[in-house]
Amino acid sequence: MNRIVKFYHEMGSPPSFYRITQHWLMPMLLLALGLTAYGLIEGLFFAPKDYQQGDSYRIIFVHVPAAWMSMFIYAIIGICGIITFVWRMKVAEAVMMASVPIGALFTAVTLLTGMLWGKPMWGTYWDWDARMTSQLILLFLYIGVAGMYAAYEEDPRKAARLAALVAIIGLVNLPIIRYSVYWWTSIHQTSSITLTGGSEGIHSWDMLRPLLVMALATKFYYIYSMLTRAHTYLLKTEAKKQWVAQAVSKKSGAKP
Amino acid sequence: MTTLNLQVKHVQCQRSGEPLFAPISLHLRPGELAVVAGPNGSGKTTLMEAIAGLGLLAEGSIQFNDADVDEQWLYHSHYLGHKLGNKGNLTCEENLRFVCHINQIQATNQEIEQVLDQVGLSGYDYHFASDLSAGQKKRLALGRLLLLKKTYWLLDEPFVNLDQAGCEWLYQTIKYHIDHDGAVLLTAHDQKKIHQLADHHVTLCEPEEAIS
Amino acid sequence: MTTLNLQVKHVQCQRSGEPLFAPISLHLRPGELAVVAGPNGSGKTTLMEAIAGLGLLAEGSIQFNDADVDEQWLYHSHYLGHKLGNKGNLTCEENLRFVCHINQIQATNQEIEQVLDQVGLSGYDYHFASDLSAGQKKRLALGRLLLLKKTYWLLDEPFVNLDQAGCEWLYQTIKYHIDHDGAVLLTAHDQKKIHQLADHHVTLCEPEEAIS
Amino acid sequence: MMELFDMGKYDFFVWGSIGVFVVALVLDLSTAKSSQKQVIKQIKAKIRRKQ
Amino acid sequence: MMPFWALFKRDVLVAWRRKANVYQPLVFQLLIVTMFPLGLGAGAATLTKIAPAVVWILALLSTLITLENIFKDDYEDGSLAVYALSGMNLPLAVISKAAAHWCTTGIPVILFAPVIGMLLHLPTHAYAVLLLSLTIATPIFSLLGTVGSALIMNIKSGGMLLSVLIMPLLAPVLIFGAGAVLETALSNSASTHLMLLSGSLVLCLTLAPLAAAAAIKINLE
Amino acid sequence: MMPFWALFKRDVLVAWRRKANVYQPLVFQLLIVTMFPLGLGAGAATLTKIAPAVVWILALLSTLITLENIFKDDYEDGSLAVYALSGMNLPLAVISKAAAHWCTTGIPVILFAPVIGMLLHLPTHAYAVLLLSLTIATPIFSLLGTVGSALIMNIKSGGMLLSVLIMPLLAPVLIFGAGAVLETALSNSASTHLMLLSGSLVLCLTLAPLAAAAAIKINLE
Ligand code: HEM
Ligand SMILES: Nc1ncnc2c1ncn2[C@@H]1O[C@H](COP(=O)(O)OP(=O)(O)OP(=O)(O)O)[C@@H](O)[C@H]1O
Ligand SMILES: Nc1ncnc2c1ncn2[C@@H]1O[C@H](COP(=O)(O)OP(=O)(O)OP(=O)(O)O)[C@@H](O)[C@H]1O
Ligand SMILES: [Mg+2]
Ligand SMILES: [Mg+2]
Repeated sequence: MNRIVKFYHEMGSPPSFYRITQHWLMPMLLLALGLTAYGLIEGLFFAPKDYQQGDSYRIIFVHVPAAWMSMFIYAIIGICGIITFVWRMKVAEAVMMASVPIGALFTAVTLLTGMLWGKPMWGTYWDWDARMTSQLILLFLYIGVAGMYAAYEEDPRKAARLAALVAIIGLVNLPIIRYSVYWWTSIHQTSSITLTGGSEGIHSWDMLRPLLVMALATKFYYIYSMLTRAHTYLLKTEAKKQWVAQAVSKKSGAKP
Repeated sequence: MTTLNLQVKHVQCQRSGEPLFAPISLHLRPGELAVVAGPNGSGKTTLMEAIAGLGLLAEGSIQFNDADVDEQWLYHSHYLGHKLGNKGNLTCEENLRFVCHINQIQATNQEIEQVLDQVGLSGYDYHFASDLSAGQKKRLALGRLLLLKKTYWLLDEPFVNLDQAGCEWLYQTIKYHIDHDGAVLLTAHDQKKIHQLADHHVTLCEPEEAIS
Repeated sequence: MTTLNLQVKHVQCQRSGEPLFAPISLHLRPGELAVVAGPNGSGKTTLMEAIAGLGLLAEGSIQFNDADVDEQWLYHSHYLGHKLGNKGNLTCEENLRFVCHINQIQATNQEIEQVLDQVGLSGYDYHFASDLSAGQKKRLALGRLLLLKKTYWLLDEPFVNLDQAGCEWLYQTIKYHIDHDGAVLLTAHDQKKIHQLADHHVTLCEPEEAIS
Repeated sequence: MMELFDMGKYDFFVWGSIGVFVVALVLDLSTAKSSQKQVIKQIKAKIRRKQ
Repeated sequence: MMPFWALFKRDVLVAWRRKANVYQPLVFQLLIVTMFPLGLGAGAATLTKIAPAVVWILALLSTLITLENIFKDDYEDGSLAVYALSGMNLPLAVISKAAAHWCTTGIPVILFAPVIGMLLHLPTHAYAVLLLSLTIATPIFSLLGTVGSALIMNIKSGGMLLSVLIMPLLAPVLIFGAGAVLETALSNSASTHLMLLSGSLVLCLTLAPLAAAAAIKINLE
Repeated sequence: MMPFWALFKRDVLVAWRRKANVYQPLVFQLLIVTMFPLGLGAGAATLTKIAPAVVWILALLSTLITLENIFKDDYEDGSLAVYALSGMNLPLAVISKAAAHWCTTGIPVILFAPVIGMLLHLPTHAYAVLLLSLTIATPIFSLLGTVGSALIMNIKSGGMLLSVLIMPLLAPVLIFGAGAVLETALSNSASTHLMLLSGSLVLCLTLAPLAAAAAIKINLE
């Protein structure tokens, strides 16, 4: 129990956060790359064909992990936003701002791959379906948080707190959007094809396995990329502190 | 009334991550005048704003009546900065009246007229604040001080744009305020008289790291 | 070069239909300094803007080289008013460079750096103009005068917001400009030294109708 | 070999999606790395200036 | 007079002084609404179908444009500091600003909606619900507007950022509001939509002032 | 460097510094475009019909919002006086401002139009004409924008007034432009519309700078 408390406190202070997580980077990246390679190869070449959709269903192996990540990351941003706002914790601030670009990227990937999937399935790249619409709005939430921060970039403390506020507002609003959008199209459903068609296609473990592997891979990648950015963020905003100087000089020692 | 005192302890402000001046301390009590001096860009405005509650401190603390600054401090102080805070498309009279209401102070028409008289804007009651000259805008903002009767006045370059008579008037007003248990913290370039009147001189100089 | 002279003849300006001051006349030649004085709201800014070409006259005429003011006048004069004319999200250096280009003046990097040095902004080359202090903004605007080397300078309260060293520097600069065949028309409250230097004193007083 | 990559008649869409995914990750990786490098460079310059 | 009313009165007065503020959102709506048939080059049939949505979207757009200045003007001339540093309760100040904004833009928009509806051949029986839904929704716009405006007040040209920030918040409102009108136009019951809309209003009334006050505090620090 | 290029370069730089200025009109379009289906209650059939009009109106609206500041910013910080009193040719300055505005808003809007078109299910064969018509029309927006912005530069909150002033001028542009896209979508020839659009451009190129310069002169006097 004590060890957990101690770990928690250490993760709260920028220098020890930096020191501890530094060692996680490489394993995360390797895991991410390895699992991605495995998942994609298996998914693209060895998983059986879907009896309805043929090979086009293979898009699922990038689409769904990205979709899951897009929501997962926003939840993290919202939680970190609350911590930043209430307790003014530097590390939470760093994690929040570091997660924004990756989250936005995964959201964009979901949208784009979904569009690429929509063309063969429904004959159109885009339809105003509940999931797509709410995903698009999620992208706006990401852009809002990032834009808020960027607008005040000269004053990082203010920027982070305002961005946190925006993230919290988004967190409150996200379920409302999801719900209302589903509700909106379920009343006026005009498109006869729904997204669930694909998920019913997944019966066999051979299809599911690569999907789960890809989901894991994206999680690891997220941790890697988020930590890298969080480190950058901490170095930048704490530039005057002693530990930054040490950390930076150590970095140069590693790469002469 | 307990004595209202303001304690500024080892305060430093920063801009774009760099501290602007060496830490300063100041203990201001009613009846005293403090003048902040320093060349252009030394951080006077930044400091004044921080004290007024419009900015954060990089180091040190500001205490009012031995507690961290809070509503009490807002209740007893008024800040007048480079941005004057007049609403352009309200008339002078409406501007002053609004300030009274928002501070929950009762002011009769006569009192407001009297204040306008004092700041040299008699006859401008129904003139829009945006249509005043630079000096007149300043005078209107100074009128707020007279109406609100707060103890602490925080004035950032209050003499700027005023004509000679105006400067003299402001000098006398500040003097009167101090003599009647008010306290004033101001910045001013090139106003010898007010510097002579001051009880405290705060001079902002380069932070030490830069010197060593 | 023919002598460039500015003749202001029986000029009156008005605001909301009322003349602001009794007609004034002034004959300004290179090598001379004229100071416009008057209390707050007497119409100094209005007059300066009219002379600069930013306003209309109610009465009288302004002639440059015995012709009505036109491009010639714009070519030889520079006006610096209450609005300084810096672009907030350009850096100091970019602001000055833009002014050069727009006036078709060649200026090397070195010259611009030199000007920034002179106005006390060395090291602020890549600072955004919006992030300067009040006095520094004024200094940046004054930098334009040094770069453009126009004959006529029209300055509306140029000493405002400058610190003591800045005022002294500006005084010397104006003196130097006059001594080198420049002409300056300025307004200033409470700057005795510059008033003593002046060749012409223009004092704005109430228009006569109001007196009689 | 070719039919492995063929994906029925859906090659454009499948490979397009994979491409989008990979490009996105590479983009993310490179921007994260480059911004870190830049910040470290700046801090080093500052430290050198102080010395 | 209490600070709340003082602020409210001042804001209404300021808006009234520049009458433009009050009538120009309406002109703006009128202009876009005339552009629609021009751009569509179509007859009444299409118009009627899209009328509920277009009336609603126009009301939203024309308010959206006015939101930026709720706090920005006050910040820029320094009068925000005058009342924020007067020690008055900030969430209360926010409600006062929102109320003033609603009186000067929301009410005109509501009153003008039937005109727009008529130009777009909105079925007659839908007017009552149109007015009702707008009456519930325009205060929401104003309240969310204070949040957005407080967030962006010291950004030059923050209008666009504001739209991005509050659009996700407005999406449910639009769905419920336009949905209500649409259902009525199709002769269905709109009560669920209206209930949800009222729920949103209650939520906004409680949360928006707090959020906006927090944003103001951060911005003034 | 000539004053013309100096002014152009400065404006582009200023816009670039606040990148928001460049990308946010696009986000704004995206926002409004999502509002339509949200309000309409979906269904691709209706969207396709209104797509040509909506794409065009959006391009126009998102430019409209940026027009106000073409001269206003410069007027407010006094830098307009700096270049207007430098003796440079005013109509030329206007063209330079319009060119900079077009580069920073017109071009992004053109490039983004296909995305919007796709979201609204614009028929594929209409894209070419959509791009062509926008390429001709966006400079017209910028040019007319300079006129409007010069007229309202010293009015606080003149944005709406500006819309009112230049909307009548833009109406023909809209009719020709959206008409061209509509005709193409209906598989008719759009050449007459495009011709008329080009004619408008030529007219604007010759007259707008003169009008804007006159307005500036009056406002500065
Ligand atoms: C731009 C268009 C699209 C977007 C924005 C989108 C978005 C999403 C999102 C957000 C999820 C995660 C849902 C959740 O876990 O709750 C998801 C899952 C999924 N999507 Fe898409 N999608 C799009 C197009 C498509 C298309 C065209 C198909 C196939 C016909 C498809 C098939 C799936 C499947 C099978 C899942 C996993 C099902 C599940 O976990 O419930 N998507 N999509
Ligand atoms: N918004 C800002 N962002 C970054 N730096 C700023 C900002 N405002 C001011 N500065 C810098 O902070 C320093 C202090 O500015 P401040 O306005 O406090 O000076 P000041 O002492 O009031 O000067 P003055 O006598 O000219 O009014 C200056 O060097 C200025 O360049
Ligand atoms: N936009 C305006 N509309 C109407 N009246 C105005 C306007 N601007 C100024 N005035 C009035 O014109 C008179 C002269 O103003 P002006 O700005 O020229 O004075 P000034 O001499 O420059 O004063 P100061 O010393 O305060 O700068 C003042 O009484 C003022 O109230
Ligand atoms: Mg200052
Ligand atoms: Mg003046």
